[in-house]
Amino acid sequence: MNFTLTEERQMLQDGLRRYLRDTVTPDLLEDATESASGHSETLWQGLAEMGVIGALFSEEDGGFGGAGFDIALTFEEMGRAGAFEPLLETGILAGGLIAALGSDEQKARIEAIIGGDILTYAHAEPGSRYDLSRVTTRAAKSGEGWTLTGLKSVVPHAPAATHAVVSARTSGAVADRDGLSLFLVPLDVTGLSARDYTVNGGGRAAELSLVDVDLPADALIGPEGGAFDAIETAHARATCAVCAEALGLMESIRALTTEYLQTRKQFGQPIGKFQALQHRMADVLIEIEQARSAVINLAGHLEADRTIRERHVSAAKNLIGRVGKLVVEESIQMHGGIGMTREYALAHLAKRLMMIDHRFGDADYHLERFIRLAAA
Amino acid sequence: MNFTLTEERQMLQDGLRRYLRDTVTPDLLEDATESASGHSETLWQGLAEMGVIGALFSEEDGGFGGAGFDIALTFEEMGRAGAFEPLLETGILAGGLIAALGSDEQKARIEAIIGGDILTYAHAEPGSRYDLSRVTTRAAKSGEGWTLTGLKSVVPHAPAATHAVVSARTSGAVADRDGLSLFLVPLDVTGLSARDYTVNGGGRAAELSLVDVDLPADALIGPEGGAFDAIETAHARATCAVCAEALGLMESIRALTTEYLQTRKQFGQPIGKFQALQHRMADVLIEIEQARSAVINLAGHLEADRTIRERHVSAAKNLIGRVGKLVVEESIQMHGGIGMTREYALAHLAKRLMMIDHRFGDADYHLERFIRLAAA
Amino acid sequence: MDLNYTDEQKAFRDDVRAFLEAKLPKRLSDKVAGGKRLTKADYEEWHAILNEKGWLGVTWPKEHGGTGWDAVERHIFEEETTAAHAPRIVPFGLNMLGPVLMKFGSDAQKAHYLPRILNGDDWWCQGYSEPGAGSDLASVKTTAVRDGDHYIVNGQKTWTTLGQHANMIFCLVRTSKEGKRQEGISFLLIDMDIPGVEVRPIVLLDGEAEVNEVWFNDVKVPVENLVGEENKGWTYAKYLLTHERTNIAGVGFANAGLAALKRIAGLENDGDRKLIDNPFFAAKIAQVEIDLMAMATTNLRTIAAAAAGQAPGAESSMLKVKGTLIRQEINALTRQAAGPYAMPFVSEALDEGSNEGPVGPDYAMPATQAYFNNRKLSIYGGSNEVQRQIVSKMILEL
Amino acid sequence: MDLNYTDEQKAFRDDVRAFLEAKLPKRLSDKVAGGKRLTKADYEEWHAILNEKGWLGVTWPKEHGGTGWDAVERHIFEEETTAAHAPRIVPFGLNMLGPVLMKFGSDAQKAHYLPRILNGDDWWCQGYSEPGAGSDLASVKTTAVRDGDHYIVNGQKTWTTLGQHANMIFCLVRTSKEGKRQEGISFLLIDMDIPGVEVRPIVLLDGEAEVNEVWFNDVKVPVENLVGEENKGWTYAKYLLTHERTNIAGVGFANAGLAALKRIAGLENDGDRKLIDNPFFAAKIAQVEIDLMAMATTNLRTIAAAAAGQAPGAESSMLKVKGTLIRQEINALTRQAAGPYAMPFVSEALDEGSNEGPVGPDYAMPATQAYFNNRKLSIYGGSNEVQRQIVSKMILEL
Repeated sequence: MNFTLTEERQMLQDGLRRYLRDTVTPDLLEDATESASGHSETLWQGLAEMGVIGALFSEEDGGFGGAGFDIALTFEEMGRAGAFEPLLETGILAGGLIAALGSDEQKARIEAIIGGDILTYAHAEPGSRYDLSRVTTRAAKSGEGWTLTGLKSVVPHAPAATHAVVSARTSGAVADRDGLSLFLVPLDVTGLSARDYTVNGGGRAAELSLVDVDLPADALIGPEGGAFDAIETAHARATCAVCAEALGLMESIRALTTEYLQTRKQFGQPIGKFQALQHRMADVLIEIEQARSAVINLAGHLEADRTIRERHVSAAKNLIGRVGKLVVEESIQMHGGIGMTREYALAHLAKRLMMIDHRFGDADYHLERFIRLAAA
Repeated sequence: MNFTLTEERQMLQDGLRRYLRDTVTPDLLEDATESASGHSETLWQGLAEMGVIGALFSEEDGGFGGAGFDIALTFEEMGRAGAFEPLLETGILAGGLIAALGSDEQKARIEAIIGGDILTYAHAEPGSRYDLSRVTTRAAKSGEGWTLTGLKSVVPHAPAATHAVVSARTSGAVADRDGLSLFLVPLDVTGLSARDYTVNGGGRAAELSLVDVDLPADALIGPEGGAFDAIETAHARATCAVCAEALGLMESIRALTTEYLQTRKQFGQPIGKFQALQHRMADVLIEIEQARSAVINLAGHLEADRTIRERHVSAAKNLIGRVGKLVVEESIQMHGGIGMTREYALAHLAKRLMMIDHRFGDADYHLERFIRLAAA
Repeated sequence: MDLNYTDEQKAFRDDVRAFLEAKLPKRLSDKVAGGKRLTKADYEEWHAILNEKGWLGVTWPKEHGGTGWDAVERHIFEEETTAAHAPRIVPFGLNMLGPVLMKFGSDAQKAHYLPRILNGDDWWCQGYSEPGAGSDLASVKTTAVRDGDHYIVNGQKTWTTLGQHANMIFCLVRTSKEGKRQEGISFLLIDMDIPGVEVRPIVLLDGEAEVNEVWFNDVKVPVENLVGEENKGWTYAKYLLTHERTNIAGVGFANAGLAALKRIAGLENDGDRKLIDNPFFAAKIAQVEIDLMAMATTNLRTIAAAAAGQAPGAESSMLKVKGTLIRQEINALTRQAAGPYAMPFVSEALDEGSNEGPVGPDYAMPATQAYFNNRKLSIYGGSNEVQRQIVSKMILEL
Repeated sequence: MDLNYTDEQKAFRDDVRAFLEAKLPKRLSDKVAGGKRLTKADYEEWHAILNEKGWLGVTWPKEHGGTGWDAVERHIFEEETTAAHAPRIVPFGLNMLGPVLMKFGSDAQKAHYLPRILNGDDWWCQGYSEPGAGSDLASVKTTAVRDGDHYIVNGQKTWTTLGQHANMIFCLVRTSKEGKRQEGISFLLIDMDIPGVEVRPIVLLDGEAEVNEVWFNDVKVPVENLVGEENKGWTYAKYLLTHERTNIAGVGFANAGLAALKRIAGLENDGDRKLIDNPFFAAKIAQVEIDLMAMATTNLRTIAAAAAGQAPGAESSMLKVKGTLIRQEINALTRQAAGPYAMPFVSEALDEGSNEGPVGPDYAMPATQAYFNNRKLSIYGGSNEVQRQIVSKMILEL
């Protein structure tokens, strides 16, 4: 039993924290969202150069990490800084799926990914909500290759990416686990159109429409119709990432709020001297420690058997969702009016934290799933 | 729209409150529980003489009340005093069912009930939990009369009662609504045995075992197999009563707790000066006002159509269950150690309030039922 | 005890319904129901329609052109207009300043300002809050120094709702530093076209700019714009606050929000069922609905007491706390119901007639907006913490 | 980062399991699992079994006959004994007084008392709390006045757990009224057989009498029973409190409680299904289970830090608050699960071998008892309010 980071990870954490603290400013974040690509080229290149993308891949795949605690520490730091870059989509989802299922030729792409190529991942569809197997986009064999038709919704960082890993149904009914396949799709391919927009919490995403998109045979990643397990594993890793990001956001929000309570005076004294707020803030802190433990539990079981792993996925996402909401609402309330203004740092952090509950299943979705997994 | 009591009800409330305040003491309550009958003969006779039992019956049935607000005000005062007498079982359940379904001959009994005869009501069974239609006790025709066999659980005030209104299945499967019949059963009848015991919150109850209990034909109350609607209505009225009782208990607990906060000193000042407790107590008060509104809503809709009535039954019982738990737990916590001692008045009130969640369906049971009623 | 309206009240309710049916423009109710931005012209249009009917001065006595309604009638009107998705009545002139002028204003002030509030000549905003003051209203720092026939005003107000549309502002200003903090405050009416007044928008976390900072730099205000006596402004300010608390429970908004939530939950897929059939989500909706059913009666009890002549006391603090918690819970559930489509933010889609349609279902983005925007409910108008303090002191006597 | 035990720790766990399998009397574990009353003889029996193995002084170093275990080993032992439904080790001599004597006691005190604690010659109880003091321990009013070779002790202690079984009590007494309140306190060992000591039971709201009042009326205590220096008792008292906080999270109890809750919910009918299949109830169980999974890791993090030599600080306050909330929630759900049979109260049924069996299922009455009894968890050992204050001050620096 050991809760300290290895020396390598400690160095990565220290370096990343320092780099992000020095680099990420409110202006950088706002410019990123306002830009056509929806992210910061400077920040992304900096992360790539630091080797942060490589930390998300195993040595076997050309990286130097890829385990649960690598993911957790990286995204905790991203969250602490309030940064949003295509790290999750590139490194965990698209990149992770290529690493898991790709042919040697496809996996050759990972080196460029670690170097800074941006990918995204298009799986969810209008009406699929958080249901992993609900895919109506169809891929049909045509000659040597494939033809894809369907809609993909809220694809983060699509405006910045050159390619997307896209899920499509090659067989089976709408919610079957069997019959799902993955394809590597260039985003400038004929028949693909995107409507892109900003998202709450920073950055840009897009709705993708695929109408008779023709792809070569080697666009297929992994076995035809057999991608579900890899998709589920990738979502487990992505859930670990956003839970850790949420933890980082909570820590920054806690620091902001505590400082505000210490300095803001009302009725003649710092509002942090009001006992009602002290006790509520103590409860917030206690719950953040619970969130930290949930992230550790998930990171530590990400390589465990499916049942155990997914149990921790749902436990962590449920707890993070509940604690995230508490932290958002209490921090805004304790700040009062200033906490409502976009100019103040809290607004961005709070929105980003709240939006994490809308990714990969919200607290209720995972509560029900936790029960189902226990019964199975 | 009018939220004031009629003059008659105001008089009843004032008189009852004064009488109970002057009569109910911790010793009286403890002696009542310790006694074989499990209630206070003095108090019961006093209530009968004041006409409190009559207030639960309509004029048509020989009483002078019987409406939702009569029930609510009576039981709110009983709760305020922490009193437990066979009022619910005699006046609302057994008596109410005789009034609703009885023949003229059976209804002749109501005069004696109003005068102080004690009845009880045996419906729930081991394993039926809160399910109204789940009755396995069977009544079979035998000659002119009936033979009953089955078990009835947690029958309050059975040790004090001469008769019980007992539900039994004359046809249908275990959870059918059709096929339920009611019988008036003398508790000294051959074949009936009782194991009696004290209950948390005061008073005594019993497990009844009926083995081939022979009853005459006129023991049947109402239509053979058609008692469910009347049972449901009686439970609606009983739910109104225990919700109002809970409200009265909350009011007394609030008064005790507020006084304690005002007088108990710690760290050099009354603990009521600690803001964290002030804010929590304010929230408790706000929720007690919600409980009061829920009781008013239920009392005001007790004579409405079934769907509307039952919607308010489940809404009120759910809200009362939640608020009751909050009041119990916060009041004990704010009292600290003294709140844990049986000698202090809070213990009895808090236990009685908590036990109300175990009668006629708990908060969760009614939440689910509320949803089902809305969908129907 | 009777939970039902009297026949007269029912008839009045029917009148209100008929009026709304006939006169509320569908264009406006569609915007309100759809969570779109309302323009200044939208509000003015609705005010004019109400004024034509004589129903704009909802809280005003008949002698000043108001409705003369009692608390129950006002409640019915509020209930019906909210259910019909009418725009809200902008409260600053009508519910706040109007009653203060009627009670404490000079005859000249009444004669000049009250009609202009009704006919839309003036759009008032509120100059109470100052930076760093929060719920501590008495810590007024904006100064008004007498100089002949004028006051020279310097300082800053903040959280001035819809100040961008206003031409007039009523302000608390400090005219004396003697005595207690409350004793040196005066209540001043300021024309925002006077040089030295500057309005700057504050963008909130939902991206909208409905509140403003208002700066005063040597603003010359004629002394006849003083309401009542100099240094007595705190009395008038408190009087205004009790009027501000009309409809503090927000039951109408909560009912409308709950109906929308159920509709959305009935549309959203959740696996093989609709979200409303998810037992966990259904339980949360049912819980808040049960709370709201009780809250509505708590509110009616207070209204009935007010109609019977009892002054609303700390009860309004209880209504404020529970009412905002319920509305915020409904907002949170609606955001949750929107699922992944809670994320897109397309500001233009909130404007009428924009070419940019919403991303995903049209209810999704407004759900997120409303969730973040309505965090304000428990902060402004005296934060919920201040309200709990009032309950603790006034009712519990702690 | 590694969430798993080392091989050595796993081997140790296996040893503990084997020992419990072989030596824990089924009669005792049945009583614990069934929520029955434990007698003094039951505790003494289990202490003797542990002492024979050398495992009674769990927190003691080897030189004094203890185990010498580190924090992780202690945690494993706690986890396994709780899961096996072993009686708890009565903590007053072993976890509280023992460490104080080892650090501050005289050689004579150590030589005399420590072996008697292990071999069961003395049953200690704690004389800290006084009436009206609550969590304010420094407000000690019981006096000890020096009179030759003795102290004359007068006053009253309360909440003395299992004092009815004790022959010895360690007390905080006031030996001086000079200076700060904390400065005049001494730490005294008192033989309860001395004339003038009286023990009176306090019946709690679950009907049980596990705590007592202890009265001192001119009790003559030899001066050699003073621990450490006169007027320095506050230092020793605080040292004791940090040791009291071992296993403050109560994860083992929570795990056992959760398992029992699931078993009961799987037995109870709820309409046509079992209660555990009721989605609302299942959600509540899942919620507390998820909280407990995180809590267990929060606890292990603290234990790992302690094993690495870090002194437990305000973290133990966080563990106390969350740990008690989780246990109380499990108690509340178990009471709820018992349904109507939560109501019967048959005191005799809690005694081993009583002719009075339980009413309804055997788990029902203990569920209600445990719910009411465990309201104490958030009150004693420094109430959760005091713990929040510590967190606020020490960690948040508010």
